[in-house]
Amino acid sequence: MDAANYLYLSALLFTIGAVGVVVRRNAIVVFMCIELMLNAANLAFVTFSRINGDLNGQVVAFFTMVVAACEVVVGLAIIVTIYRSRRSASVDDASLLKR
Amino acid sequence: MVDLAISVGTTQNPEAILFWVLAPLTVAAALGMLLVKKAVHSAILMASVMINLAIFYIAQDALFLGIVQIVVYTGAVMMLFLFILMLVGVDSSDSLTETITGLRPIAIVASVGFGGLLISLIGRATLGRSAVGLSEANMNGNVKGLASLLFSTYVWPFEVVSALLITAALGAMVLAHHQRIQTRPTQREMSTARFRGESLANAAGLPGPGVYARHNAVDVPALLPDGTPAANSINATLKARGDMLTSGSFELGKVDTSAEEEK
Amino acid sequence: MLNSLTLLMALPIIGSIVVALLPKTKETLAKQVALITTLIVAGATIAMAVNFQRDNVDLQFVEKYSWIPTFGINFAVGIDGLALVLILMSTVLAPIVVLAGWNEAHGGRWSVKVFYILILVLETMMIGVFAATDVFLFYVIFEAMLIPVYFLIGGYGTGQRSAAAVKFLIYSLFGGLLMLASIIGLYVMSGAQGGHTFDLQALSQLEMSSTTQNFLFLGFFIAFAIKAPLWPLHTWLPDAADSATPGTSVLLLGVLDKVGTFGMIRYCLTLFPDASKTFTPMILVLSVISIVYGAFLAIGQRDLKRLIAFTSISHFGFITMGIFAMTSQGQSGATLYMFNHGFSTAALFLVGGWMISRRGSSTIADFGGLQRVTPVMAWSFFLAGMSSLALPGMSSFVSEFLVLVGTFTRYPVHAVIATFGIVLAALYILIPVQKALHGPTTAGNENLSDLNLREKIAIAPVIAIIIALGFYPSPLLKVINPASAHVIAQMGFTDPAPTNGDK
Amino acid sequence: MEFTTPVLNYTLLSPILILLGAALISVLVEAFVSKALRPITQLSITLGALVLALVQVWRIRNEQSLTAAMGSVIIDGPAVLMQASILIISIISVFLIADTEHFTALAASLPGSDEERQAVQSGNQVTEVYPLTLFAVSGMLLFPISSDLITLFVALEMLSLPLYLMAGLSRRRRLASQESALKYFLLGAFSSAFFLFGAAFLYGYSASVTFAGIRDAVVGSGGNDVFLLIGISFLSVGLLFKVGAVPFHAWSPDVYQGSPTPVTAFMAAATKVAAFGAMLRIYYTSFANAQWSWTPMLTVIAIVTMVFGSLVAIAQRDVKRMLAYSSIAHAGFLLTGVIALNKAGLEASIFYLFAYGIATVGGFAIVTLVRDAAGEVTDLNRWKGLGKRSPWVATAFAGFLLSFAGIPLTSGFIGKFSIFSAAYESGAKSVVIAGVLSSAIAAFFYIRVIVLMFFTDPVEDGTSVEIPSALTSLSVIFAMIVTIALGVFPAPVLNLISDLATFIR
Amino acid sequence: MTTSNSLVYLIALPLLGATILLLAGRRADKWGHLLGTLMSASSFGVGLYQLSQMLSRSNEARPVTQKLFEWISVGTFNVDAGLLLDQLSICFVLLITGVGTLIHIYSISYMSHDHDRRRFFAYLNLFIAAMLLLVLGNSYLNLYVGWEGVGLASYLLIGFWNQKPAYATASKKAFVMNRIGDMGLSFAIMIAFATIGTVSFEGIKEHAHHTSTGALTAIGIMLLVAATGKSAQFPLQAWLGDAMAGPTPVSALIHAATMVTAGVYLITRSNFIFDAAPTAQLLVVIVGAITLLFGALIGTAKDDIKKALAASTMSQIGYMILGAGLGPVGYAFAIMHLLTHGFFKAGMFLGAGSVMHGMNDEVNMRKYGALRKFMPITFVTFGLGYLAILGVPPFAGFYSKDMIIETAFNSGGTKGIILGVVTLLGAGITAFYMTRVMILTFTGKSRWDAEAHPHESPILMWLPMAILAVGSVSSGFLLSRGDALVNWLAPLFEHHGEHEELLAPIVVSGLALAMVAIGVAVAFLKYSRQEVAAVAPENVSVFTKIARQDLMQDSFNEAVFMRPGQLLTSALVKTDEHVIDGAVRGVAQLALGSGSVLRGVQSGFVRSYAALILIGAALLIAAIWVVI
Repeated sequence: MDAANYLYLSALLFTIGAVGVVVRRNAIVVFMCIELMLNAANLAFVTFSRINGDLNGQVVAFFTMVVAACEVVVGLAIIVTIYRSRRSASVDDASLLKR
Repeated sequence: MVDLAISVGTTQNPEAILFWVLAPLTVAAALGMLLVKKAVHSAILMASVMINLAIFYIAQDALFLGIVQIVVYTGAVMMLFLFILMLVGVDSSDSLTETITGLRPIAIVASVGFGGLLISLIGRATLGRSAVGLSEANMNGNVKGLASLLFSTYVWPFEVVSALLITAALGAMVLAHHQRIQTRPTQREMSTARFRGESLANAAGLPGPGVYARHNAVDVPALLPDGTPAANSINATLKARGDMLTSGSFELGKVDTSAEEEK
Repeated sequence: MLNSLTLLMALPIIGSIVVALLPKTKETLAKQVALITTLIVAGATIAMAVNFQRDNVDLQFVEKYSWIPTFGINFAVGIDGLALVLILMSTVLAPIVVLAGWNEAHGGRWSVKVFYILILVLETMMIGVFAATDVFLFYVIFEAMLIPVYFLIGGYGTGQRSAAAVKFLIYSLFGGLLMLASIIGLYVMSGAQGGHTFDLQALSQLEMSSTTQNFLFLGFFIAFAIKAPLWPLHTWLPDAADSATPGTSVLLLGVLDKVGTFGMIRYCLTLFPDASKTFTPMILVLSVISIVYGAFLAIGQRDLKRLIAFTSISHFGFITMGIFAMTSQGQSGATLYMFNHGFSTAALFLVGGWMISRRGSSTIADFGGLQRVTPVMAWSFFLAGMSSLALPGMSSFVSEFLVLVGTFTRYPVHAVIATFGIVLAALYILIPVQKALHGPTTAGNENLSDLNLREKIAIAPVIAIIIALGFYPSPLLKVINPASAHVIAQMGFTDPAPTNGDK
Repeated sequence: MEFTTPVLNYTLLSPILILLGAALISVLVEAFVSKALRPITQLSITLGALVLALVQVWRIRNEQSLTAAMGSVIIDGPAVLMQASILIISIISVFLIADTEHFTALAASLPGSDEERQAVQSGNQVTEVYPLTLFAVSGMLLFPISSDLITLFVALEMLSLPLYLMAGLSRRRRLASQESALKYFLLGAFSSAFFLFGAAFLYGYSASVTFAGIRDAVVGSGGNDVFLLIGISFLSVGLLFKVGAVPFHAWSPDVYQGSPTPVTAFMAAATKVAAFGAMLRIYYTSFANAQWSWTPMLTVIAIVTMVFGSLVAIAQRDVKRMLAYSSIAHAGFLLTGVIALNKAGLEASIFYLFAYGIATVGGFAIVTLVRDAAGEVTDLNRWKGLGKRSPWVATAFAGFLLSFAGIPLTSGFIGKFSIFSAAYESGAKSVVIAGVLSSAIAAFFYIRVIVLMFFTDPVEDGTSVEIPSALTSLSVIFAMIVTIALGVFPAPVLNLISDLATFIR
Repeated sequence: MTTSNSLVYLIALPLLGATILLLAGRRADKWGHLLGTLMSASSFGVGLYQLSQMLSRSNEARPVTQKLFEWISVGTFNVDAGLLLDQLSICFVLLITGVGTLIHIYSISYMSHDHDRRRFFAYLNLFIAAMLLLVLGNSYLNLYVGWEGVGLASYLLIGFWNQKPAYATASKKAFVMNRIGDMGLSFAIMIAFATIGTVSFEGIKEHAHHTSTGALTAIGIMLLVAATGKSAQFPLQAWLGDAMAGPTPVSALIHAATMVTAGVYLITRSNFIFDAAPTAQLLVVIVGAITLLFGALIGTAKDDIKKALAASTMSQIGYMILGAGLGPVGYAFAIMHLLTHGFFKAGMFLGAGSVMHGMNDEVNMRKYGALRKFMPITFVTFGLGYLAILGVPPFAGFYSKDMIIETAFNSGGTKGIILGVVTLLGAGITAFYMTRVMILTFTGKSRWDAEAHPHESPILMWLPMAILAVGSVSSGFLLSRGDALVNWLAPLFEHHGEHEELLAPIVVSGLALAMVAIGVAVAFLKYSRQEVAAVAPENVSVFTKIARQDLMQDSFNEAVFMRPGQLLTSALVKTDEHVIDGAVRGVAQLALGSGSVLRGVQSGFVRSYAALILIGAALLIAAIWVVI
């Protein structure tokens, strides 16, 4: 079993997450896709941690989770605010500012 | 890729099996997130991806992270997502048709290119050193190892993260907290206001909604004796949200049975 | 008297501060202060010119203060004959412009005060740009000068003034930025060859590959060619001249554009002698095109101000040709030409401006028979025109002929083609003269008033200088010659000896 | 693995600690101080903390330390300079933030609702912006001194999160403001994910999360550089996003436009300093030896950024958006400083950042002053004739624009000159040429605004210039003085920078 | 060589006059004409004084120089403002100041009714000064100043009545065509400097013998170009006819006696160049020959008395040029003809002016007739001039013109025969058209308009005419007596071997007289025997039509130079506007346009922004993929 497989998986999940950000319209789903990307990064960290035989990677992953949690709070607060004023959670509706 | 190959004792084969079983599931769940219509389903799929990842973490000797992933990430963060989804409307579903011209092909090309190139690149990587494995690092136990890093080397970011947490809390409060601008009117004041108002029409209180009269929900207005709907019988909040059904269809004499059937 | 360039530069600034402190309503006082300041500066410059050692080719009145030591930048000034002549021209023109355009500032966007502040600030920069011996300082002033001119055109001009001002500014900025790239190149190279510096002398000692030299040269040259303006980078000039007030036009064409030709000598030739040689054929062709093209375009103009602008393009062609002919006659002629062109253009623009402001139109066809109505004005214009077509006896003849002779000895074909310009010059001057001054007095021109005393006082010195230098250019040539000879020698050229045919 | 007792050098960390402490006090103030007293209290605390932090930074200016926080941060000359720049910019930004006119009275209220109206009438204020600002500033201070990926990431989030929030707090056009917050947040999180992914690969490549470790790996690497390159690229995506480089720039025009103008000023100026500070450090120390790999990439990005920013700015009709594109163009110019990879480049970048930051705050401060009955007027067409109505304001704005355009005798010129010469020195001539050409394009739109203000007749549509509050005028005047002073006598500042600007590793 | 300090007064006096008159403005109206005349006369006085001084010295010591100041000095290009008065220049000085003074006097009366008489005298003085500078300058560059100076004066005087658009145009035309010639002079100077290294007469003369023929030929040809411009020679002759727009005294002074002869002066002065450049010399001869016939032919068809005289001038200068082109022998004869022509042609012009004066400024000879009775003095003076120009012995023209015809025949070979025939033919045609002028003007029946009241002119006008008439009668004899002029000028020119005589002088004279007789006879038959129409008849031969149009010279210039020039100008104006400025504006538009297009990237959708980031990242990855 090749540890690189985890890296492939991580890259794949990251890509899927990135695509999700681009294709999904619901702000919350978009945000979840971003979380997916963060998770993919975490998987990479953990895998590298194992390859390198060094726990720093896991520490980073841990920090990532904490930071992601904070981000989620802020992000969801913003999404809710927007939803309350617009009655819509679609990111496409938020396109007043352009050009 | 030889460099990256890890032969870590007995776990080799079981881990491979685990990986090949769970990895497709994970990818499938992740892809599912993109493809399902309902946000809630996406959330569930996301949670399943996270749990799978947690298993991978544990399989990769990151026990603590695996647990945290389940407890904090899946348990807390994803729940927060679900809460918000509920708040926003649980049954809202996305149309998956693309409305921005040209975005979808671009997205597909970009992502396939991105993913494909990335994966092929990883395939071409060499490290010039062999993989180590965590057995030595985890000698004193994974948690202990992490703790000693966290509280010595990374004590500064660890401290600073607290600021982040405060920021998050503060931010949520700024955006969500309705400060009381004016003192809440007492019952007495409200009562006085009712009788000192412009007319006495509402002195006896507002009419209740037309629940059970023609319909079984609070978003239908009551009917006045002359058969016209009483607009003020609907809760102001519903009105403000625009959730009120158009009352015209409930007037007497113009009973619209189709509304009934629809429900 | 005071022999400090720094003080000379400070004087107009002080004047501008005084003007700025005046109350807005005291317009006449502002004008008077400006006039007196410019007169003092002119006097001080003349005093310096008297103290100037003519035979000394080194820089004189040198001053040097550290400015930005990190980059090796100094506030360094000093003048040679070339710079002296141009500073002299600028400072003498300034009071004339102030006096001639006494009422120019009215009808501007802003108050009269602002106009004179801008003029005075500009005068400081005009002195500084010629006096700078630090490339960086030169560049700073070169660019900063654009701002007051920009506001002078855009704020006090006529017609499409803001569009013209923008065009002028963008063009110049574009050139300036290319020059900046070259300056950076020089700076970096100086760093590699014994310490960062912007000292002109030191930079001229740099060793560089011919490719580098060519590119850096182009950066400078294009900037100067826009300024000068050389075909085909000239199209901003007619618009700017068309829109600017006459006084501004005088400063713009008479002084500012000289920075371009001055720069070609001072910077292009000094810093990049080899590249200059490489590009000489191309530049000479452009110059000849400018001469002929400018003349034809001038002939084809219906608007007086545009016409004058195009004549200047033709004249700048002569100057550039003289510079790159690489003969002492060409060099000296070109330098003298710069001086003379300042005055002849000043005369044309000032008188033309008076004509236009009286008639309320700048279309040549609107004038007619002015000679009968306003003889003094007509004569002034006529003399200015004669100066522009380089009639012998006028100062510009001397310079134009020197340029032609100097060019002929090395580049006969160019000189011959350029000489055709003198026929065209006759046309572009005589056509407006005929239309505007001669012929029957046409409707609308019967009641124009002739020049008043102030205007006569303003134009008299200009014409006097034009004629006096036509007959006796020696004082200037004696100042210019050593500087020109120095440049030619530095370039490694000697004047072609008489061929004596082939016998 | 033995546990080592952590030792923190509190003196060196004091600027950040002061700010964090003040932020905490601020939060408490929110809870315990009466509404009426809150604004002034918060303002004093914020300004006091910032000034104190600045003093502290000044006092440690000659310190150098790799171990101030167990190796998580590096204190050296550039760090001090960046921190000082950020603090100065923050102080004058706070002057703008203090003008309550720009922030919503109650963020939680629906736009256009009664609640909002009542909140406005009652003079309610979202004084939370002060602690948020303080948090953001402390994040910014931390960002350029971080010396491992973890701290870098934490700092990145720490400076971003408050900004996401603040972007949504505008008083007028609240929907747009909230939209900008959403966009900023989503894209910011998106780019952080890239950042993190890149960090993972750097970690994989070097088996270390510290900059020094990465550098060692770069110097003596055994395998090929795939992971390094992936790491650099993705990390760069995150950083380039923050500085607003093309194609990661798209958020900035929208966010600049939608955010409350003081916030725009703050984030345009201070974030740029912080982000470039971090970028310079990581490229100059960790990646320096892999120069061959990233220089072409950054070169292309820099060129595209400058040209794109300048070109698109020409077509803008809104002053804030125009400034946003101009800031994109400037990001391109600043990238040349990174590409230069020499001491001159570092010095130039620091100078440029400071000069640009100050001028930016000044510029946006002017934007806050031009208003009609409905708030700020950012439509350029309505700026016509501003020079006639309020000559001083227009002149100041013109001054800032000229500085942006890099006209001599303004700080922008010295900045441009020094940064281009540094890049030229390192052989990046193509960037210099592109920079020069796009400066020419850029000049076009700066000048267009000047034309609008001075050479176009005013339209009578109620647009007027507010009498600036004392604090706003203070920040404008300060910015103006700095802009001119750095243009005319930059020597002291340049000397200071050149004395201090050396990265230790 | 002698130096003198007084040469400058020759020029300074009239220049001072011009300056005072111009600067004083209307204040000088009362006495302006007197001052002008005085200045001219004083200059003449100085000239006489110089002559007397010169006569008192030996041949070698006669030339006088004066260095005024260093004019232009750059590198090896050193030109002093210096004057040179030698045997050649003194002839001109006296002619210019002498005839000039007479014409000043004439003008006092002729212009007395003009509002701007003062200005007229200022211009005349300016002209005298410039012309004197032309002949006194000691280098080509000094000459050039005078050369263009007379051009300016001529411009001002032709356009003196420039309120008439046609006159203004005429003056402009004269100036521009002169400038074309001046260009030739510029070229000559440049070539001289480039090849010889100096532009002074003395210097070039010194070096001429060791300078290549090619260079000298080039200089010579360019000098010829200059001469054709100033002297209205083919192909730059077209301006002279129009120049008659100026007041008649101007035509007499500038366009008959002095300025137009500057070309002859130039060629004669440059004898050292032409002597060494046979090709250039040949061209001179050819130009002279062509113009001689050209002018004569035009003269036959002109009804305007001044234009007829102008055509005659052109033709006569053709003789001079031809003479000057015939090398060392011809120079003196050219000068002699120049001097005699100065007298008789000036006299005839003044006569024409007098006629116009009496005829309400009518210039059309067909509206004259029988004026002999009304203007006897004019008739006599004019008649004497007529006889002189015909070359009837012993009038002045006989001596000078016969010499040229003789020299032409003697120049050898086929060339000699051709030239001789041409000059003879010219003499015949001259006789024809001058007779025509005499007949139409003074004899026959009157064909005046009703309001004309012909009368004799006042004394101030007829006195100069009378003096000039005396000159017309006697000058030829005086100058050729004992080869006076030839010997006087001889020191200046290289010695030449005696030519073989093709025809004896007496034969030549006989032939010439015969031709004249034929010409007179034909004219007499055509105009005296038949009624002359008051309006020019239309049914005339093609030749007449063409001749009336100056042999199509204007049409030619218009078609070949003016129209294409105008087209070129307007094309260039359009090019400038659309192509060059268009390119500039195009660049601006391009920037603006691409800005607007790129702006589209900013669609407002956060997802497309994310896509942009994704694309960016993908590109980075792709780049890595390429690199690794």
